[in-house]
Amino acid sequence: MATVLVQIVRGVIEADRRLGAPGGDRGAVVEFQGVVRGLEDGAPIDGLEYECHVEMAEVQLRRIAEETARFFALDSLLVLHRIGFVPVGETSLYVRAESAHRRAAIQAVDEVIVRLKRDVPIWKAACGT
Amino acid sequence: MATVLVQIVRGVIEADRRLGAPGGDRGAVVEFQGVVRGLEDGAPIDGLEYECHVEMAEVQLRRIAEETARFFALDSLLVLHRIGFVPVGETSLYVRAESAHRRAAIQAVDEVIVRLKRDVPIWKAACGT
Amino acid sequence: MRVSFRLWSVMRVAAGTARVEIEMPSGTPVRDALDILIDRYPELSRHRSSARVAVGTDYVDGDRLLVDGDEVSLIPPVQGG
Amino acid sequence: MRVSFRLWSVMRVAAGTARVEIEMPSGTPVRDALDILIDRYPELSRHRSSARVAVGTDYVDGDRLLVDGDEVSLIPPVQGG
Repeated sequence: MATVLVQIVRGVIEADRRLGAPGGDRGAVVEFQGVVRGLEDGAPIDGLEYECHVEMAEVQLRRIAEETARFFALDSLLVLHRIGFVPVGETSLYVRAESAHRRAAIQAVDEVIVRLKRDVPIWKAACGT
Repeated sequence: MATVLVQIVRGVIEADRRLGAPGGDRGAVVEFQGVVRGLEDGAPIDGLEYECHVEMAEVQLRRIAEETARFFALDSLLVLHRIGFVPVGETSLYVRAESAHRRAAIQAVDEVIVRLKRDVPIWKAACGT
Repeated sequence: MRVSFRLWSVMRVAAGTARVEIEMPSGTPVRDALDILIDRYPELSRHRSSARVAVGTDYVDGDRLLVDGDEVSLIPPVQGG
Repeated sequence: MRVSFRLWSVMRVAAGTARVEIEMPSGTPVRDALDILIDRYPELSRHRSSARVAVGTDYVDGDRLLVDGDEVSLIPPVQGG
């Protein structure tokens, strides 16, 4: 059984690099960070304000993560999404997958993000300069 | 122009999390770690001994990294391969790509690894218990 | 019964409120409940076709019959990541 | 001319040495140089079809003409990652 952890967080995301049972069979660790970019629709911004239906987002995200971890037979999957104000250059989304094999970990990270962007109730608004 | 750094290293890989110009346009950071697994061909091992034609490996790896960074329009690409003895559970390969967009960074990481596994003169031998 | 609507993002901004409570007959289908909401907040109508609906923490379709105390979220296209 | 061969991994183990120096006529093509090497180290022959050849830091094909001082690496299938 994969270790699956999802969390909607306020404040800076500190990537938990210790996730996953030591001595597990992982041969591949893939980490993704989504970072707030300095331009939104071509205009410079200070950051993004993320709005979130937290209870629903956690349920949806957990379902996505559990299904993805099972499908790709991962050792572990961690998904953190920051909400509230996120300044330019800071991480809004952090995903980490551990697996025996590279392709499974890479595809799992991509799949989680695709589904998150489709179904998890989070919205953003640019905060101008 | 992307920041491209490749290195064949001896000793523990400390992921350089500060790579990439601050204030760059990166919106996605993807990191891959290849970790030595506890079983090789079904038998438990202590680790792997990596042999490497270092001069050639650095040239080949640099070419792969530069071509990949250009093709995927990355902001930065870092590739570190550890050689010598790497104990089970430690990282033998670390790849980090920074890009404006997620898919480019993910595909670039995969592409670098595929080409590294095809062309970079590195070999491994299991070290038994 | 009392149905509690939660409005998010552009729909919250359009309506000028994040929560709306409306009395309606027990067993009202979601699609009829939205008609009632939009009668009250016509500025939501242009978002209706792009929004999905959730009851509690799950997406539902328009046939779903509401019961007393249901919390109905209107979910415009999400933008996480 | 003097050609320096470097043997790696299973080929190094098979030959029992990592380096071999052989005198041969200047301009010898890579494929003929390998014939000469394998005459000397017949235990390398079973690896020949799966090995690639590099001169210096670049892969070359069998037509490449060698010059004095070339360093020729025999590269069995690589296993990095």
